[in-house]
Amino acid sequence: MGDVISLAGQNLISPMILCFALGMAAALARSDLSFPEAVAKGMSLYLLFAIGFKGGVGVAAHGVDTGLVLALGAGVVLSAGLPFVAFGLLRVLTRLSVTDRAAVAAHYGSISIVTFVAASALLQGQGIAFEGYMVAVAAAMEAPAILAALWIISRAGGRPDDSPGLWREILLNGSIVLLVGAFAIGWITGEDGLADISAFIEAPFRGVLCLFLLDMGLVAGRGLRQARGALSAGVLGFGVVMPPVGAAIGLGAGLVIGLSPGGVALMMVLAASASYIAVPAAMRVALPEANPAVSLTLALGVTFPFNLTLGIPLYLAVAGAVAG
Amino acid sequence: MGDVISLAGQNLISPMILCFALGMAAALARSDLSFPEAVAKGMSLYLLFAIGFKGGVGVAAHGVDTGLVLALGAGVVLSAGLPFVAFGLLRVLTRLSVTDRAAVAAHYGSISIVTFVAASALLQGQGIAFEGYMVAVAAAMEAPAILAALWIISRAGGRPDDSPGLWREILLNGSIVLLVGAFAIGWITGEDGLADISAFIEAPFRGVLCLFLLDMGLVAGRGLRQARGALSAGVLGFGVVMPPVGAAIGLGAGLVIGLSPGGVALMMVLAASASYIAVPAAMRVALPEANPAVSLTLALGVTFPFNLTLGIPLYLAVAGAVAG
Amino acid sequence: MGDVISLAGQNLISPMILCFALGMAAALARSDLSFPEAVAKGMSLYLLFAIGFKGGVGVAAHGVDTGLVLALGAGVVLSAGLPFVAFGLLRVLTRLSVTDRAAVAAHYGSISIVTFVAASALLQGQGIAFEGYMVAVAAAMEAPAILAALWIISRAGGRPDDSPGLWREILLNGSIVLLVGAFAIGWITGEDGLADISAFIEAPFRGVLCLFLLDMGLVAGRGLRQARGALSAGVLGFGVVMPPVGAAIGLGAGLVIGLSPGGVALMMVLAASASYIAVPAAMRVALPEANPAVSLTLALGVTFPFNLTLGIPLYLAVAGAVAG
Amino acid sequence: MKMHDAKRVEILVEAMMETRLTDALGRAGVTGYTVLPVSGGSGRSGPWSREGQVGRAAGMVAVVCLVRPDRLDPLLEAVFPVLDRHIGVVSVTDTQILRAERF
Amino acid sequence: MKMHDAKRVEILVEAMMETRLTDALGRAGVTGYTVLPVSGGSGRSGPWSREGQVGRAAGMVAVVCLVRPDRLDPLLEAVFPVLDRHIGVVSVTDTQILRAERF
Amino acid sequence: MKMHDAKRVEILVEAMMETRLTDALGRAGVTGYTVLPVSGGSGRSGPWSREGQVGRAAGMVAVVCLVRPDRLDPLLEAVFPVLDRHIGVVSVTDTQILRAERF
Ligand SMILES: Nc1ncnc2c1ncn2[C@@H]1O[C@H](COP(=O)(O)O)[C@@H](O)[C@H]1O
Ligand SMILES: Nc1ncnc2c1ncn2[C@@H]1O[C@H](COP(=O)(O)O)[C@@H](O)[C@H]1O
Ligand SMILES: Nc1ncnc2c1ncn2[C@@H]1O[C@H](COP(=O)(O)O)[C@@H](O)[C@H]1O
Ligand code: NA
Ligand code: NA
Ligand code: NA
Repeated sequence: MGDVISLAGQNLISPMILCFALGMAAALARSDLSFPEAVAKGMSLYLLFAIGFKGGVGVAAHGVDTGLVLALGAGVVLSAGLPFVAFGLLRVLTRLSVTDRAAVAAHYGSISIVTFVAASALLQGQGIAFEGYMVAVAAAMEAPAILAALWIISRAGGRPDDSPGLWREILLNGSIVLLVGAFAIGWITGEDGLADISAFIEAPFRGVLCLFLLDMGLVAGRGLRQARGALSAGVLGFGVVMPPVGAAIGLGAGLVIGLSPGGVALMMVLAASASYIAVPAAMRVALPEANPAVSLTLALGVTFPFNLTLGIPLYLAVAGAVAG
Repeated sequence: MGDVISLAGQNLISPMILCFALGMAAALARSDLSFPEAVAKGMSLYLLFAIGFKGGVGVAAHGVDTGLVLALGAGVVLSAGLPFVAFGLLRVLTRLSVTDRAAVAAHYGSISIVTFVAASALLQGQGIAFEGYMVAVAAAMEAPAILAALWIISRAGGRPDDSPGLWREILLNGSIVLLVGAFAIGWITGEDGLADISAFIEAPFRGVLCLFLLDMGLVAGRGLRQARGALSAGVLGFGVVMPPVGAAIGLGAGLVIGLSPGGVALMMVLAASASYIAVPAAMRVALPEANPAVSLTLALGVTFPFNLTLGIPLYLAVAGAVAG
Repeated sequence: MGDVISLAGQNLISPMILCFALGMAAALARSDLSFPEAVAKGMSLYLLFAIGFKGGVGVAAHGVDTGLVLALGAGVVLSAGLPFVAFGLLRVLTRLSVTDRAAVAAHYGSISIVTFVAASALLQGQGIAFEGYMVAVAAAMEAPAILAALWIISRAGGRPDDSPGLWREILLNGSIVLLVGAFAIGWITGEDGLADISAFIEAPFRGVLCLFLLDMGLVAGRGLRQARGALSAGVLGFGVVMPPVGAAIGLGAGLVIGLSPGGVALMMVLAASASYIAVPAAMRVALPEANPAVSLTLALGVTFPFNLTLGIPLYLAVAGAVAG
Repeated sequence: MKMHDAKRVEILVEAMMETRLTDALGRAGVTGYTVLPVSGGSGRSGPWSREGQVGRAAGMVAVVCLVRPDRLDPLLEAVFPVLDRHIGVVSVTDTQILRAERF
Repeated sequence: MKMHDAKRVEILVEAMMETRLTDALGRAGVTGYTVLPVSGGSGRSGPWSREGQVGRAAGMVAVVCLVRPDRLDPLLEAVFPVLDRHIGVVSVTDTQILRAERF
Repeated sequence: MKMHDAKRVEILVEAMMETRLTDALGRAGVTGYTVLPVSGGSGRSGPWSREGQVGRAAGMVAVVCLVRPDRLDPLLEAVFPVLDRHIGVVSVTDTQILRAERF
């Protein structure tokens, strides 16, 4: 227990977390500090490319076994199943409409790649190994949650727009393509490829992550400021209750398929995190009546900071204790 | 004396200065070379973050003493006092209106963070130590000059717009918040934090600074080209006379509070430099009748290049001789 | 022969080529993966600055001899002569109008700096030396081809817009000014200058190049998708026939002036490559009736990938065999 | 100079719907349009800004079409189903154009 | 398709005044507006461009409001004091909108 | 509020021609104009987008000029030769402006 607290404490005063806090504080104080959209996108492309590539190199180094297939399968099942858990929990905790509940559920079944990146940076900082293919699991978990939410809403009499164009958009959305593509390139080129470009994708990685988290803090803080009122206590409560629930389910899945302690921790992180890029965009097309302010503010303004500060160290400690 | 000249000579053929010169030459020759606004802002965010962070780490390493408080106080006094000197000098040298004189005076009381960055890069290149908290002094010197200028203009019968909103804007403007925030993060996380991200904020720093100076050369050159005519000989003269005057006053302040030779040099640089980001924006709001072409072209097109090429080596040499 | 194939094979599975392929595949599959314009421009400014600077440092290190002057002269002659070859070849292979043929010919007389950068990265990876001034030759080869094409079109009764403004624009276009300026700065500051900023312009270089090629793949793929139909089989054929023809002529030029094997290879690459930045812009002004989709898609969608994958290893092998 | 009557249709639509909108325009035979970026705004669902954003969920674009008056109705009929359930504002202004042969 | 009369108000204003302007719009009950970026221009104070700029002093934005005709006067009255001493150009154009229930 | 008749001239022109166009405007005595970025579009020569582009060959800008009605003809006459052989669309809309003394 003392370990959890000290790990959480250390985590809280890392440059990454402090950068996020700085951004959030600046936005709440209405500072005009901001990153241009193009710079934010550029950093995000860099992070996706680097994390995908390094994941692929990891697979090239340690070979691929049935673990990869099992983990992908577990990820898909989690992503498709968690929305039902979230949808139920939302009914208990909030008065949101069915449409809004389905939209929020899709966000929580899916994953936040930056939470994943922050967690793997923490693991690396502590010298804890994990399976390189977990980044592919992350990619596989983006879409099934959307399918699940659309199924939920259809059954409830809703009328989602699920034209074929939507599916191409979801499966070929930029972040999935870049993540999976970089993973494949890392896998193909292996250690040689990494040696070629490691001064670009490894050395500055944590620094770029800090600046990106600063930007995310700014956007999250601005969202919270503008959405005050739209979020009831029940909705806010869901934002901190759902992550540990998801993590517990992710823990089970990780143990069942026999991941390493680091891998189990990352599976917990994926299950606990909520999408704030791919799913919001898909929901605007498929469920335009859902209020984007609710799900986006919840995912980015409540769950993301919760995971970043308390969640990740907690999941790490639990994974270490249970799977270690 | 020979030393000053050789130092200035070395400085003049450094990549930094040559990049600025390239940008200025390209703009004057009407080349279409240009940096996208987002890239320029991205580089500026990077530089502010890096310089603030490293300053904070410096304070964490060497501890904090009364020196910090004294230096902050000296900075505030300089920033509030220099506008009066500038205002007087402008009356002697130019025929500018009272409003324009007050606006220019605000720019010269405040500071240019890139001049500060260039000077500290030069100090580091020469192995001269300086107080890490000088970056906090730079931040503290941004705003008082604006207050002084508004006081001047009010007393002269002017009608500045000094609504409370303005003050929040000035004190929480993006560059101050980022600089001070990064400083605080560097201070809190110390050497460990620096080790975490030094490959991002230290290794590429000078290279990014070169490209940023290239961009500044482009903007300064374009400003000079477009403002030809708006600047009389007297105004141009002020642009090169005021920096050494400010530096001399900064020298006195630095000696009185007992800074190291490197710290004295930086105090001189701060006093000698003129704001071209925060103050111009504040003046558009508070003194809309002031002609922005005059003060901005003067600060960026005359004083900035003067300090970059001749001023900084001169201040360094003087500080070394007097405080060394 | 086996060597050529193994070199080409190695090249094909390098991160650089795979990134380009990823971009092209994503665009053809209509993924929404994209780089903001500002990020693409930022990467291009970085690459031009770095390659120019390193070229200048190379000249500073090895001194300058008549070789530089000869190579510049050869470059100018090639750039002015190749459009005639291309124009003739287009008459045989395609049914394009005279205007379109002249426009395409201008692209192929001029050069693609990214092809040059990719080739020099490959040379460096193999430890093959080359003359630093080749980057100046690249710059010198941008403009003469435009002059040649305008001469062709005038003789054919066309009416190009060759106002003096056009010439300033062509000679002072941003990429030439940056390349030549950075080359000059590298030359002036030499190894000391490089040491100052090598962590910025050398270490991350290949990684940035990978991301830039990914973006180029996206743009090239989108162009191919949108221009299907505009390109006949003959036009496509020209896109893969002209590069080896140009390379053969470049080989002759390189041998005559006595370049090193690495220098000969780069001269071949320059002759084989086609401009997709400077010349398209100049053609819009000077020959507005030419269809930009034809020449741009050909240069970026056909010739660029051909050179990147097969051309460069081939030219390298030939240069090694003949000049080695 | 000879001018011709035309309509300037300005469609403010959420960014995610841009491709669907331009596809619908294409199907309605409107091949001429220009897309302008939008940096922020405010509506019944509150204010928003693109600053620092990575995702495309919050954000709009402005699509401007100049059309001959007789082409207006097919255009609006094509556009309407796309916007129906989505955020979007359509305005139509009388204008005059040079070089009408292009439209 | 059923269209409704409206006014398209286009306010070109220096970037530093954007928040003050939109706050004033909000106080006047105008919650619908869209902000477009501006990359350069020229006026009595000479030409300017955003290229390579870091500071916000030189630069403008375009704020477009579609309003019902009867809301025009309160809007202009709210906007005027903000622009009074500042760089800004206001134009009002007759237009027609779809879905007027939104305005 | 007192409004004055004016013309809103919107010129969509390929980016390479921007300087030539604004120079021509200047020579015709039109010193007030504002340039808006354009992110994509479509015309007879097919669709295009600025995304990921480095070169300036594919791309347009929108130049907006507000002028007094009597200044319209000289403006159009100055603009026409620049656009003649180039991609460009010009529309002129009746509008009303505040603070006409500025124009
Ligand atoms: N009256 C209006 N004038 C201009 N833009 C508007 C107007 N109403 C809405 N918008 C734009 O449409 C977006 C969504 O509007 P709404 O659906 O009302 O939240 C806003 O954020 C604005 O960008
Ligand atoms: N007549 C006009 N038409 C369009 N934009 C204008 C006009 N006059 C001024 N502007 C814009 O307002 C800015 C400031 O104008 P000024 O205050 O006249 O220098 C200019 O740089 C333009 O961006
Ligand atoms: N009717 C139109 N309405 C708006 N923009 C247009 C129109 N026609 C052409 N454009 C713009 O002008 C560009 C070139 O048109 P074009 O010369 O027809 O290929 C297009 O890509 C659009 O950006
Ligand atoms: Na999840
Ligand atoms: Na100062
Ligand atoms: Na060539």
